[in-house]
Amino acid sequence: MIQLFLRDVGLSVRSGGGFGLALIFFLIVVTLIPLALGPDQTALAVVAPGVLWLGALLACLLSLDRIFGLDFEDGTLDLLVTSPLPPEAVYIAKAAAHWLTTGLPLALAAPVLGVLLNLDFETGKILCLSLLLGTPALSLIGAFGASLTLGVKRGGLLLSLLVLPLYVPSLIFGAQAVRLAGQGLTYDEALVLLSAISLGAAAILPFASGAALRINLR
Amino acid sequence: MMPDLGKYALEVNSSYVLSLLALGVIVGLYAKRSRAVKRDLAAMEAVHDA
Amino acid sequence: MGWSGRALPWVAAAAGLSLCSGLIWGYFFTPDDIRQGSTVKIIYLHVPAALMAINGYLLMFVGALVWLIRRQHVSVLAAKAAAPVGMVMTLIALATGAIWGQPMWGTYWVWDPRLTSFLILFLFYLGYIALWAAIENEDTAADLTSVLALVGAVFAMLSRYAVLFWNQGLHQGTTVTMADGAQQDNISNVFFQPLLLSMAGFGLLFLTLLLIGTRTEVRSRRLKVLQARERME
Amino acid sequence: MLHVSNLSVARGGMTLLSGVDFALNAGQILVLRGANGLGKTSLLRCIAGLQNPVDGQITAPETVAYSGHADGLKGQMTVLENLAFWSSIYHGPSPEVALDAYELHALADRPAANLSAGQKRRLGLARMQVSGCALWVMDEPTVSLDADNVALFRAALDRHVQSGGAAVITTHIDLAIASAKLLDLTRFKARGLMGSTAFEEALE
Repeated sequence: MIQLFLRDVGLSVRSGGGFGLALIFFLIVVTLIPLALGPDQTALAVVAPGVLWLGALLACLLSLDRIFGLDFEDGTLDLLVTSPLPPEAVYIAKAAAHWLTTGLPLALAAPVLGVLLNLDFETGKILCLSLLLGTPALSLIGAFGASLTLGVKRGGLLLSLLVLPLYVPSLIFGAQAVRLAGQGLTYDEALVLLSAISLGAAAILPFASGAALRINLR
Repeated sequence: MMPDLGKYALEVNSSYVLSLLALGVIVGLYAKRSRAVKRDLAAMEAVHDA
Repeated sequence: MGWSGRALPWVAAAAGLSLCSGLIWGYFFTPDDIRQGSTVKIIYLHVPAALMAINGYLLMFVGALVWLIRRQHVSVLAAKAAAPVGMVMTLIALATGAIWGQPMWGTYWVWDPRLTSFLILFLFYLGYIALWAAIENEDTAADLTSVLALVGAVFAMLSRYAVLFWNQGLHQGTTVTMADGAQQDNISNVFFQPLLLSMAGFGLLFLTLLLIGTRTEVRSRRLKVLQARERME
Repeated sequence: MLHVSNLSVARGGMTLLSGVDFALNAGQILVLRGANGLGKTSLLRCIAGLQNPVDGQITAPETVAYSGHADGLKGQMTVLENLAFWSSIYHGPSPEVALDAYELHALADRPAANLSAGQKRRLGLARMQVSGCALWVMDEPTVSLDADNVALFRAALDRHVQSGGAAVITTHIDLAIASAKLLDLTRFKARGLMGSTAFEEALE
């Protein structure tokens, strides 16, 4: 399982692996927002938490179909499922690799990009923290969606349709925490609930996804 | 016969029209597909039994 | 297939009767509310549709669960047949809610928790139906959509609470309490009786469509088997 | 080692083979023959546990080494890295043995993307060696291999069965393996029998 995780991380960092694309997308979204909303600094600071969370979420969505798609196409997934590794472990390794190569860089980049949207440093820290706690759920849910749409040709759009409604709770709690922090209110409850979703997803989704993988390869 | 709906007549009537339309469409679609499948299956079974 | 075929005309007749009488009663023969004026008549559509929207998803959840555990084809086909009906119910609830909101709140749409949850529920229905349509192999589609329905139900509940947390809302509390006797305090009998009738109407209509849809799905699966057999020979 | 009894195999809801019976002991090779579309691949996927049979029983070791139409190689990784990855997944023997068996030493540090079709296939077959599994389940293993490389494969297969292993292979060309048992699947072809009887019951 650790080997699979390391291999996936390695593959995504190598050329053609798509590492960094999510970050570049995130940067572009954050650049476009002021162009659409106007350069007013106070207005930008108001929408910054939501925009940054939404940008990170969409950036995360971009690379989801690669989680299982590439391995499905070249037959690796068949071999992984027949190996001693259970499909649940395959799912966990792949979701973890996706988080390390997408969620973590996004969380670390968000406060820096927040400067562009006039987000103050203290709130930026909470943004980073909320993304660190929330992006695991995004990777886990996304990998689950990817395991459902494995056999579907050009399933990218369908994958978004399935995954985005599942992202709603994480988005609400994550963006809410940053918004509350920006207003100087307590945000602990939102962060706790955000982590609860990540933990809950890590507890339930491996089984759902393992089942989906078995069904898809049948 | 029509009840006096006061100043909200448009709201109430459009709600009823839209809802009944939506229900009509879904009932129509279900009935149409049911008939089509029933007919195709009957044709297929007739060929098979013969 | 046997009993459902015999029951279908009766259920359909009961559905038509109770729906028509409930709505006619509600539309023509109920007084206006003091505060809401005639817009109160929208509840005879809004509340039953909202109820069936949620029950529809619940039904899909149960159907999916029975299929995954007991491998009963009929249950997953019932879930498949229920989805479009549930989606239309959600749409009706949303549309009537928005129309009612315009005079009451001064705007068609507010990001109120209850409205938002219904919008999210609508997205869940869409996803379920889209997944059914996208997968060619019927048994694979049945399995995967069932897994989605189970996980979706958990996340739909989560969204409900998340949305409450996010905005405390404008929507009035649930008008109809189901507990016996309690309804007198909440809503007077003048409104309650036709509402009950139209709720029964919506429920029976849902059941009718569910029976028709499930029978169609069963027939369509049988048709596919026969077609495949023909290709083999 | 492998025992298959009264097995029915379906693909896409249609039963292709029924009543398949055979047994395989350690040290044996079984070659399955049959026309295209007969259900050879589906049968192998059932044995490998990738697919559920419609009916019947399979007794097989807990993990088997499976090789399908695709080799499951990562183009960005070198030959050695590919083998090392699978070796670690299976907790199998080191890649050295496999490199020897298929004369891949010269290619060890080359990215798999730069290999020819035959070389990729050899790498795919070498993966079976690092799995350390006793039972090999192989679907058309010799596709895109030339005569010399088929000889390498035959030698590797011989060594595998002599050390107590076994293999099930499908092929539509003659592999000329003297020790192999041959089984023609044509006689198990399902006639007019379909899966999903559940709908007929539901219609009653």
